[in-house]
Amino acid sequence: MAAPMVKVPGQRLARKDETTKPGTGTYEQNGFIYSSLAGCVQKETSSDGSVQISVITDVQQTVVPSVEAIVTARITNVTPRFCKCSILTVGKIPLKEPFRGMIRKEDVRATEKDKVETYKCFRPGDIVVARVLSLGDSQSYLLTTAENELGVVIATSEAGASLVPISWCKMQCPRTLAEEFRKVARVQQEFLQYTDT
Amino acid sequence: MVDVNLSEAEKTFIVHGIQDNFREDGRSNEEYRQMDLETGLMSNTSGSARLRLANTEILVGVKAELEEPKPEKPDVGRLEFFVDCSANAAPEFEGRGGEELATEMMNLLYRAYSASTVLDVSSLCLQSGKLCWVLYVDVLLLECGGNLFDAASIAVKAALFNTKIPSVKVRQEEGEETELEVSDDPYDVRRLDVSAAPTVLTLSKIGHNHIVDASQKEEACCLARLMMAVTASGSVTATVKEGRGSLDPDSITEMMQVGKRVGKAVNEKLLETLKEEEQKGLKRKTVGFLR
Amino acid sequence: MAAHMDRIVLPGDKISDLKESETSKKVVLGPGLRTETEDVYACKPGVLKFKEPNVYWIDTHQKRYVPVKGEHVIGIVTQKAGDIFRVDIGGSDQASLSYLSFEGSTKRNRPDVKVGDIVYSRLLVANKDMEPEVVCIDSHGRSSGMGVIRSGGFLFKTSLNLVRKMCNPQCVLMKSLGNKFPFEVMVGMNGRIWVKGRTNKETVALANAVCAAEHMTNPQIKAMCHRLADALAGFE
Amino acid sequence: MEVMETSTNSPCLAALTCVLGDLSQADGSASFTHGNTSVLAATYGPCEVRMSKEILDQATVEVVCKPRVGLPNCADKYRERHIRDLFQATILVNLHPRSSVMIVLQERQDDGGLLATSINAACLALLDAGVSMKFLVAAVTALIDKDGNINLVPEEKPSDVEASASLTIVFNEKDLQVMGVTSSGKFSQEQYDRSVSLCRKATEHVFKFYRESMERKLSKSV
Amino acid sequence: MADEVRTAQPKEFYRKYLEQGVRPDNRELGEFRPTVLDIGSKNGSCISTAEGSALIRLGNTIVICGIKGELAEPKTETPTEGYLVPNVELSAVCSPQFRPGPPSEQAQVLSQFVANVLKNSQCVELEDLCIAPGKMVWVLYADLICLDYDGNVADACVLALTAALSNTSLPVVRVDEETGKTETDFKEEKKIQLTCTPISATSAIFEDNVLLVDPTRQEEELSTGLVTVVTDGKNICSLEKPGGSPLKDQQMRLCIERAFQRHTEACNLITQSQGSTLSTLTSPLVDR
Amino acid sequence: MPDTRRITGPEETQSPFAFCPQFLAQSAEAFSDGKRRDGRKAEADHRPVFLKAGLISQAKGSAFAELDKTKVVCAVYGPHEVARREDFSMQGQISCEVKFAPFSCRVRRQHVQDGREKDLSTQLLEALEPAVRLDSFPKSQVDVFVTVLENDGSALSAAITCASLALADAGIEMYDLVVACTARIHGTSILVDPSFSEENLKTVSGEKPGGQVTLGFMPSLRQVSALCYHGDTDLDVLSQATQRCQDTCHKLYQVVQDTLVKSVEQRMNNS
Repeated sequence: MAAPMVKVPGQRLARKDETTKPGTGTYEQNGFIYSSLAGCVQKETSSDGSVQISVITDVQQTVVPSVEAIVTARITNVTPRFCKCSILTVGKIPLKEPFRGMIRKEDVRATEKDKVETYKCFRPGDIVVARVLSLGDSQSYLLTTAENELGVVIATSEAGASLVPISWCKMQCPRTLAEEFRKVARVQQEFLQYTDT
Repeated sequence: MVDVNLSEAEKTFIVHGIQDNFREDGRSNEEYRQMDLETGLMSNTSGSARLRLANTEILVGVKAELEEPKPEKPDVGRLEFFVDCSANAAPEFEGRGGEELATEMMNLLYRAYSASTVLDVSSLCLQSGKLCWVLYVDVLLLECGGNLFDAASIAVKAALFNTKIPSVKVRQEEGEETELEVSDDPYDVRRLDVSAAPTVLTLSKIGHNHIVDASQKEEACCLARLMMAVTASGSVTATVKEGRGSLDPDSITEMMQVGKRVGKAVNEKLLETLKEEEQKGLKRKTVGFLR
Repeated sequence: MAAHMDRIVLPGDKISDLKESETSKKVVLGPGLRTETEDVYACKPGVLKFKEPNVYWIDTHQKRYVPVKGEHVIGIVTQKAGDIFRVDIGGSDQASLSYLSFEGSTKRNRPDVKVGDIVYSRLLVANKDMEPEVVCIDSHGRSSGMGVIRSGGFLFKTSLNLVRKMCNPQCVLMKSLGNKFPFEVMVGMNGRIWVKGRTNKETVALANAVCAAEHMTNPQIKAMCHRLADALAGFE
Repeated sequence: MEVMETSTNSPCLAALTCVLGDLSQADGSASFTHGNTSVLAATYGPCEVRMSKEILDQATVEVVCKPRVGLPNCADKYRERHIRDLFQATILVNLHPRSSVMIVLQERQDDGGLLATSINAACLALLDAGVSMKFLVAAVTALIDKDGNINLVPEEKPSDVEASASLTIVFNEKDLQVMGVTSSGKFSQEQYDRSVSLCRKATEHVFKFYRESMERKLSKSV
Repeated sequence: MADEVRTAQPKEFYRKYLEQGVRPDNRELGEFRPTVLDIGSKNGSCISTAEGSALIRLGNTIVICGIKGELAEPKTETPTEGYLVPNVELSAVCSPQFRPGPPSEQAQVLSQFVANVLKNSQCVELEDLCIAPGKMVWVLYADLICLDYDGNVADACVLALTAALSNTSLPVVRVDEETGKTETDFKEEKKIQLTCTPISATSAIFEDNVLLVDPTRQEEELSTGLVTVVTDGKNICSLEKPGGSPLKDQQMRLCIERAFQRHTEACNLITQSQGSTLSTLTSPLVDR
Repeated sequence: MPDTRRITGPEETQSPFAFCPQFLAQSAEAFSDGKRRDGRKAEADHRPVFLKAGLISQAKGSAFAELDKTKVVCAVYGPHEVARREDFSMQGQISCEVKFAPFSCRVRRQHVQDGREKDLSTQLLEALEPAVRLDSFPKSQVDVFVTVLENDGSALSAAITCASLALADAGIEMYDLVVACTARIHGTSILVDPSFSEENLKTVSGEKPGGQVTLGFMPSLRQVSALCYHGDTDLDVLSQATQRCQDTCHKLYQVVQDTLVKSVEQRMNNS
């Protein structure tokens, strides 16, 4: 395709009919599809032949934690009933200003929900991967780590070294060999090389 | 404005009513609600007025003070507006809640009275650069029943009409000491000529039509409003579009025509009632807040 | 070694020549001492104390309590939030006290605790990352003296050193006051002491005696108690 | 509540006096006088911290400087920042995360060297409160007059030669390195080096004074 | 992946770079960021409504300084001295950490720092600002507004202020004694003479031993201390090290040397852009 | 109450312009020998517009607008959390703040936000709100901060155009760009994009004092998002002026779009 055409908000892209549907970064008004972002136009032809037009911006993603999105967050404070955290990235996109999130005790793990000790799962300063459960209340988003792939990814031990996961619920400090309890995320293979720096 | 939460069904009911020019309280799109006005009911002000437009209640007091004019406009007096949304009008006005609405109202009043031909402020100046009259206009919002801007502007105009400024003679001795002599005779006063003063007319766009004097419910289902300050002679001294929605250009010109027409009518009716109330003189008893 | 002991140290002083115990070649460092690249520094001002075989610590004069696991403290209930009470124990955070951690309390029969009550309890969870948690039952579920203090008496705040001094077995304060007149006392490691004498006058006298004993040696304490007993008897 | 006097054996360092622990409500307090400059310092901590100022892995150090008369202005804010950054690096802040150590300094009289006196008063108050610190810090102010000779402020006999520059330098006790500097007026690099060495020697007296006051206070309660 | 590490563990990310003595934006430890200065076209300053103005872009940090002159009575105890009132405004435009409203603590500290530099360096003789002793003197309001906060705003402010003062010209004001009437004449303009040009150089201390000159915002956040040295070429006007990790004496000497080097660099920058005919304000604001 | 958070000078100071005779007597006529005071020929001539997007590294989106001597900088932050907000709403929020630099006008302005700046902030919010898709960032807020570096007339319209460019540069979803234009009605002539001296023309005695209208326009949707006017004129002159503003907005729209396209392309090939 020629150099991707750059569109700006308000520019008309195409006439809306059954074959062409508006994708992300566009909106539809009285019969026409208009661009709502400044970026390049992308046309994907989906299976049933209909073309989906969307405008993608290269770097300036406006992203807000949406339901079911995977987020990386840092645990800020731990109480017996919930842990407060600040969401640093949504999916792959780092946020310029963190959002406040909360993981309730019953959303920490899927098994034996009521016997969860939040101190044995998270410590302030841990970096966790979690999924957005709901938009929560006006104060914070509601997150959950009740899946094997979710939980603590990076944690620093008392001695200051970064902990190495040894089981789903324990991590070990390479320097003092002390073990600490954490709800560990089962990280897929390709990520492992980076976590054990 | 203080919006009352309406369900979608109520909103569509109101919109359809307006489409066939017959609103829920029986008025047509360009009709005002019952309004009663009273002036001169507060003794410690130079002029005052109370206006009740259906259940919107506004009290305006004007105090005339002798002060130094502003350095960049030395030979002109001036008007200072201040709007206060008291908490008994609506719970969210408590503390700083009402400040945003108050600043909006103040800005509109400053805009409306900014032109020099609206109110002859040069006559308010006694000694250029040294001494002039400053009229402090305080608007107090006592109850919100929708259409606050119109009610406020009408009450301000009535209060200015009712303002009595004691006449002051300035004697300039050889030494630069200026001698001020304020007459205490209650009848030796000067009145302001408010014939060219504007009143604000709010046109709320609901669906494809626009209505005048929207009640609180109608305001809740309107996305954009056009506020125009119109004088008795039909000239426009300020217009502001307010609200989250946008308007298309031709409907703006249409709304301006309607605004001018209705605005002139409101002004004439207001001047009539003010003059009529003036004739009654002291015999009329002031109803005040008893009703 | 003796010159080493009971010497006053300030933060930043290096503590050399530590005596390791013969058996385990390790030195136990108590509060106030810190290791940095394998030499030991003091980080609190106070008196360096040593206990056989290899325990060193610094006894600091401090008013502000830092929660330590297992210590008995006297707390004041400030708030009732859901199924936990907020208890002020004089530290930087308010401790949480679950309604289940009272003797004989179950989901249905909840303990009668109101805001403002004084609670004698033990610290279950206390470290710098976590919110402190206190309980009023010991490991067997019995209160063993802990719980809400209901019967009057007088609560006052002192420095942490005085409390440690009173709990020290060699201190004669408790014994000498004890054989003068009967009283009840509860000592919280967070610097709060609760005393109750037979009459209010005795309770006040007790409180003053405890506060005065802070900077006294044992003989002075005995003399003070005699004077106190005569003064009380004389007034009767 | 004893008063500590020290002899003025150092070349021209004015008399230092200090009363420890005379504020009953504060966790630690010190009313410190150096020559005619006197500051009352009180410390609270580690205590509750406001959500907005909370740091999740260390304690927040807050400093409030109250001038003798009038409202605190930019100069007081500037002093507050100097003292806060100094004690943020001195106090072992990661022992009490998510809490705050609060230092309040009330200026009682200023005859030159107010910042140095405030720092010394704050350090004494922290010692009185028993807050854990890496090392002690002491500050001295040096005055450089026109023809380049340097004397320490506040001197006992205030010389009438008008000073062209002044330097307040803070040293730590462990390795007597420069912890903080603030200056006013112009001076050359050579004058700076001389003032550093002079101040370094003077701070030894201040550290000795710290030791004496603490010994005085602790000796009673053994 | 680099982004994730940079946001999650910034310190380790930096330590890896500093081990090789280079910084993520590949500058050496002692190298300043590219600096662009606009003192405006020859006749007027870049802000025509101000008596003197300058805009500086230090890497990504942008500071604009405008100087406005007003008239007032002098203090009774110094009848022949005018006023020089600097103020730094860290507005909400420059960074998400500043909210609109009264100046933040950092803005007050910067304002006091700039005021100290002006007082210590005496670069403007307050006596030059006198119109009629005892009756009327000039008040020079120097307002510095930070438009982009990417670290080291102190150096940017001092350089912007010095550049703006170097091209400030005040109209001639005459007060005739008898009538006491004052009259300003805008055709004749009188430039202010600067006795010296104070220039500042700030270094950040990283992990107690590495000194990074002209730190960016992230380097400032990760640093454990800051040292700011202001010189006027010969002497040191101000030496500020507000707490933070201790500094060995020869490290301090290194900072002072760097300040003197920076002074010569900055002076030619000012003389170069003095006569520049950059018509619009755009170029420094624009070329990234 | 003395402002203790800033370095303060003497209490009351006068501007040197107060003592300069020729500035006090503002002239009345708009046209001198066929040209407008700053050399523009026709009434409908707009000053050369220079726009630049993405110049502030810290901001999510930013823009700089220069109308000959009027210079405006805008920064957009967010969408981020709303600090204290009780009501939970699926709609995002915008908050705007316009600030004049103290050195931006001939007479020095105060640091504290005065009535005029509050008025401009509300008008900027009115202009932007209809154009932004508020449902694309539920429960959060976008902040738009505008600083006027130099004010040589029609500061509000420069602020609105610059702010909408900054919002687009920030990647915030918008229905359309907002372009604004100001017109000064002086007697019978309508001066588009008036300069500072044209804004304060003295009224010719006897004539109507004219007025000033600012129009915020969304050209591709042909919708008016903001309209504010003050003065004293008849209705038909006012609607003529509004129409003149609308035509200028269409011309300006092209310039804004090209700037945005250029900045997106530049960012694409160097990232």
